[in-house]
Amino acid sequence: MACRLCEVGCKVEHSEHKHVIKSFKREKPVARLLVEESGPLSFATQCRHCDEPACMFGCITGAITKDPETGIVNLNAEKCIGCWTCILMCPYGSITRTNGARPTAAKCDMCPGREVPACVEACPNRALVLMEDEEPAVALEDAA
Amino acid sequence: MKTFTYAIIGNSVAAIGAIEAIRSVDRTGSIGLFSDEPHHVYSRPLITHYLAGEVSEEKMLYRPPDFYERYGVQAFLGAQVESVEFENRRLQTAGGESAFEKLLISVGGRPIVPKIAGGDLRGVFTMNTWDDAREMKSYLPAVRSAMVLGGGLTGLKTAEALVEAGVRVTVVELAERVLSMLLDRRSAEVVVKQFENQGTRILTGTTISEIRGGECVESASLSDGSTAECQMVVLAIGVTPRLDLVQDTPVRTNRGIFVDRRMETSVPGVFAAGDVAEAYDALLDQNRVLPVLPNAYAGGRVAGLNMAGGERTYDLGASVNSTTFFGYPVVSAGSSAIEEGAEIIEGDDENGYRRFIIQDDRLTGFVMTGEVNRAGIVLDLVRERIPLNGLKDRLLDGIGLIDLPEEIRHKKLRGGTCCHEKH
Amino acid sequence: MALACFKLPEFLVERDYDKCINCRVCERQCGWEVHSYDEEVDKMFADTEKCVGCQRCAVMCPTGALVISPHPGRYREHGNWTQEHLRDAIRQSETGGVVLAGSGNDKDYPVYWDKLLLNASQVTNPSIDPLREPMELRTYLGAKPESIEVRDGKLVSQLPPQVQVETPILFSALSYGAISFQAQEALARAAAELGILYNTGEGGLHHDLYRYRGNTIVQVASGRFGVDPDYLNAARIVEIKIGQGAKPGIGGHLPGEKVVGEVSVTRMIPAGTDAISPAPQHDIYSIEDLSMLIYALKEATNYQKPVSVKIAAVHNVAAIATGMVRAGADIIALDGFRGGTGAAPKIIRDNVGIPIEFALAAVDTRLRQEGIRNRASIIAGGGFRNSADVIKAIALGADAVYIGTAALVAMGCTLCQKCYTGICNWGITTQNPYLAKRLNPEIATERLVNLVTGWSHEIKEMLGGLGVNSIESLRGNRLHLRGIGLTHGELETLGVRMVGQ
Amino acid sequence: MNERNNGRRAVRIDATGLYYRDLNQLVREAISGGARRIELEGVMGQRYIGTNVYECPDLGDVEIHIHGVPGNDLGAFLNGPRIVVYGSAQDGCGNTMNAGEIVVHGRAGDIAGFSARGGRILVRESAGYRVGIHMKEYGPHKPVLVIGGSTQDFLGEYMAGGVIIVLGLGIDGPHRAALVGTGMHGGAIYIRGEFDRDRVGKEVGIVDPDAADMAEVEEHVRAYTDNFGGSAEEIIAGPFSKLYPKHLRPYGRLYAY
Repeated sequence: MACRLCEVGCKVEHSEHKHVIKSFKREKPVARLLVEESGPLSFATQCRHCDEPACMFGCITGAITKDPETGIVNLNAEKCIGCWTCILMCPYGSITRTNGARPTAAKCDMCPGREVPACVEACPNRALVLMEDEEPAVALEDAA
Repeated sequence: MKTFTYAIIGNSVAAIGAIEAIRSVDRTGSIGLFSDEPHHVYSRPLITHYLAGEVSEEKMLYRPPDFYERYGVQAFLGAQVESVEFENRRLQTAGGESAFEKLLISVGGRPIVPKIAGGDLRGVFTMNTWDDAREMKSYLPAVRSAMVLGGGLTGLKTAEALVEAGVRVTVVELAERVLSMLLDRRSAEVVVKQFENQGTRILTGTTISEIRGGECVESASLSDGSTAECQMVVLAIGVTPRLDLVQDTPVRTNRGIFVDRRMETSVPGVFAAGDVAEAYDALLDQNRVLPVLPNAYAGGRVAGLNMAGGERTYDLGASVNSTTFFGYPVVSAGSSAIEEGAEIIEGDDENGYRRFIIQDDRLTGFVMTGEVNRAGIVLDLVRERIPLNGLKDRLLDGIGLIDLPEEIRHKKLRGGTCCHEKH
Repeated sequence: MALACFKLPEFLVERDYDKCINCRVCERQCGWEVHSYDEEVDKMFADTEKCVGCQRCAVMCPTGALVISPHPGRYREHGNWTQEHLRDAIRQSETGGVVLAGSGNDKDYPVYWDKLLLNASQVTNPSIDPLREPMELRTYLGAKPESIEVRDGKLVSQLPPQVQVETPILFSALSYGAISFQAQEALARAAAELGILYNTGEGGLHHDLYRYRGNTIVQVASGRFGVDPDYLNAARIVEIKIGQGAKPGIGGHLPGEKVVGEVSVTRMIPAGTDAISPAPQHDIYSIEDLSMLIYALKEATNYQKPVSVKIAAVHNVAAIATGMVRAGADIIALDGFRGGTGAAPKIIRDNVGIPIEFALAAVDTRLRQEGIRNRASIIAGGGFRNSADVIKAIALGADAVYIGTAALVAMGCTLCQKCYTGICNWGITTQNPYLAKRLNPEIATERLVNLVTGWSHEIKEMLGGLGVNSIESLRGNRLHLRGIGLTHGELETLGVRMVGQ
Repeated sequence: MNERNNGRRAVRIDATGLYYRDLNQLVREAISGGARRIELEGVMGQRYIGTNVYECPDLGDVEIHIHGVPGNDLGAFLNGPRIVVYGSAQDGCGNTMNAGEIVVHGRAGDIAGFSARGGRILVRESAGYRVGIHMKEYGPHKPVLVIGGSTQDFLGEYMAGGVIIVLGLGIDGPHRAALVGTGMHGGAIYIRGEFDRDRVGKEVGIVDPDAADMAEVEEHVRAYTDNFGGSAEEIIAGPFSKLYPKHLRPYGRLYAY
């Protein structure tokens, strides 16, 4: 429904302070998912944790890896040098750039350490649901 | 004599792509990897960043130090393969002979070194390997200014690295613009501007005619007659596939090693991928040598899957490039520099320059600078040959999944395979 | 520009800027466009005048930075001229129109449910623990015969059609058009899950809801929207709507703006036209005419379905009801003056009709007196707020109750009373797809099921306390009720004794 | 009782003294049994004829011929059959009908065609009060009501769609119905002959029909003369007036928001 609370939840989760007010006021956190809107249609898009992740194929530093156990495609910001090849490779437009002096690529990491990703938890309308063992780790409904 | 189920010559991205692919299917078949370089697999594009001092030694590694062990690879590093007997399925290194069932040649390319007077002086470098970068780095204390020959990607990234290392740099490019394979005139100007902002001169339409100095480089003369003082010359006019191993063998070559859609050479069981291969370009619908990292990985992966008994075809090959110059992003894809008979949509604002090339209502290539977020959605339009219909007007504003035709959008929202290889 | 009358905002929007993170969720969630972001000063602002107090923004704000409260600004206090009187008079002096309102009568009339108290067993008869022993809430709606014949343990008489519901709580008429498809779908799904019924109202039946036919009451009202043989036969019960508690005696106009897309398809009228339900049904000018329509509907449904007739609770409701029963109604639905609406002239909503408590008692009494109580079930509606209201209604003589507003509240309604505008920030009374999609039918279904389940549990507890194990045993048993603070006249009409007697 | 008529199975039912439910049940059974032409003899006041046959197959093919006087709500909720009455119809003829045709060789009572959603009603003579109230249309469903004579007051009130044609045949002087088309917000009423323009609702506009309008009128007038005789040309010669709704939303400005 395009409230974008998922983005807020994601930003906070991926901030230093992990506090909704402090994170926003002290940092410029970036959401790893994006709500797209066009008239009444809206949906959130984020990394599909593809079986064959083009971003990983394209990553020049080896910063992007796919965990064979969980299927999660991870991006190691420490290794990333910000060449944006992954952004060009991702057909879903699901990789973004962090703010700051040395921006790096950022993407959905399925919120390690959380039972339910922050975006799913933040969604007030169950438009975002976590689906286990399905091909896309996080599937989205139009909630139309 | 050891017999490997899979032998791989070369130790870069294509090789890793193959290894990871093989191991996703075959956990036991033996893999032997032969590389003339002594290093653990490292990221070749990072060598300029290494030179600039941005990237540490350990971050140069493309895969973790335990990679070979974890993937069950017997790695022969610093072991140059001297020859291959394709009929007998043998390969020779200085250390001995090995046999193989399937072979991948992913030896990459080597820099083209032009014949220039003074080209053998100390201070003349090429930029292709980690060792090249190391040598250059150790030479840097003697360098105040440098001249880079070649305004291609390697030349410019090297120039950028040298600037960041505190060196005054002049780039010399024979063509009328830099990055002429990737960019059009205006986007090339955008790039040049980034260099000029750093005080770097870029000279086009000229070349180095002579390098002067005693033992070491002291100056260089250009074909326009001018001379400039410099302590270093970097030759970066391009790379050419390393074909030594297949010269006069049954392996068919053209500009590179010719491979079919399965990445297999004319010799069954022998595959090639990466910068050495002349593989299929899905956008141009023809084979060509495309030394781009994502293609190397994808090609290596397809080769690996097929080596391990799979049936995959390579459809991801395309001219795609994303890089930054002094932090300013520049991406290009497809026929971005080709524009005959095409419709061009251009925009230039605070978000950067964008250019879209359209033929028969299909996007065939584009360039974006500055704001490049979601460029992958645009690339997918090119790859999937999606009819633009009303999308044309939206290109400059930035396309989201929501703008795509419903059927394609739904597929994307549900799907998650990402890669366009045909299953 | 002429001097505008002084229009006080109704609500105050207070933003704690220490907490506001400019995420703009409030801006996106407000269909009234109260909130806006000013880029120049990097701040959110609020246009208090537009606020209807629906609380959507306050609920959605991730930092709790918003408080919406009644506006502290007052016209000069006046015992006779309340704030509301002033506000309405000012609105009308600007527009010359009829003041509309949504939801039910919000005036301070006595609520008689709150003046009725239930009994409980002590010593002389045991109470029943519903957790241990079966407790029957199942109810059958429809006419019951004078007598039945049982032979060899088998019922041999042919019963009029009966509709079984698992608990005597039904969702009252809420038409698609007045509410969003999502909201109606949730009602239908919840009804199916609960084994009860929902009511289409006079809005036709959307094709996607035909699958809930086993839980559907369809309405035939003066506009006859969406009424065709398929519609009639998709129902368990066909209800003729004569009147509605919130607007007795008048019809309804679904404004053309709401007759869009699927609403127009479902009502079977062109998009953009007003859907006008005339005040009377022009084929019903008498009890005889009503009978004609009742039997026309029975004919059209081959006597398979009970026909209900719904009227607003009005002064001589008992006499009307006996006529309805004699005209062949299998179910009498009574809607009290506190019943909700999507849109009604406020003056009518607040001043016409009588409380359901009296209407119900009067009708039940009269039907008993005339010996025809068995010939129709009674469904009472109009402002039921909790399970105590429900159980008291059943003790007063209802077979089941209709809940509307309570169901809407379960789905998120905060009673801002702006249903008639078509803007509903909670996605309930709107056809704007952007707003309607806020209501996820899956969530709304769960909440409706929870509400009715919770009430049903409470009813079982209260029944157990009364020492009865079936809702059947309570129906019309006014001895279980006592009145408090009521006059003799009120007690007499309600047919209950005073507390302590 | 069964016979073949024009190659279709015909059934004759004597309705004399039958309770309406029993009569309607017989009709239903006959149609379900394959009858396509039902002749009802001795009909006297039985209601809802044609109402309960909704689920019989191929209703579009069915004809019910009524000899006598059918009762109220003839063809209420009718959904396909053709009903021909050799006599007059009472109140509620074609109430909320959906599809089919009712042909009345006589008069019709009050509220003929009330809330009709489709189909056609042809009345040879006049009809009563509140005729065609709240007729509506949607998509291909467009009800048509043709009255040969005139009607009483409230003709076409709240009309939301469809066509009413009042031919004024055999009446003495102008049409006398008052409050014609009050609240009308869709459809069209065609009146042949004189009437007092002050007696139509204020939401109604009056114009001369154009060629397309007259083509529509002609189609139904021909149906009328095909059934009842007379000269279509003479009738079409008019003069006709067309009553139309001035607004789709007659009460759009009634409220203070």
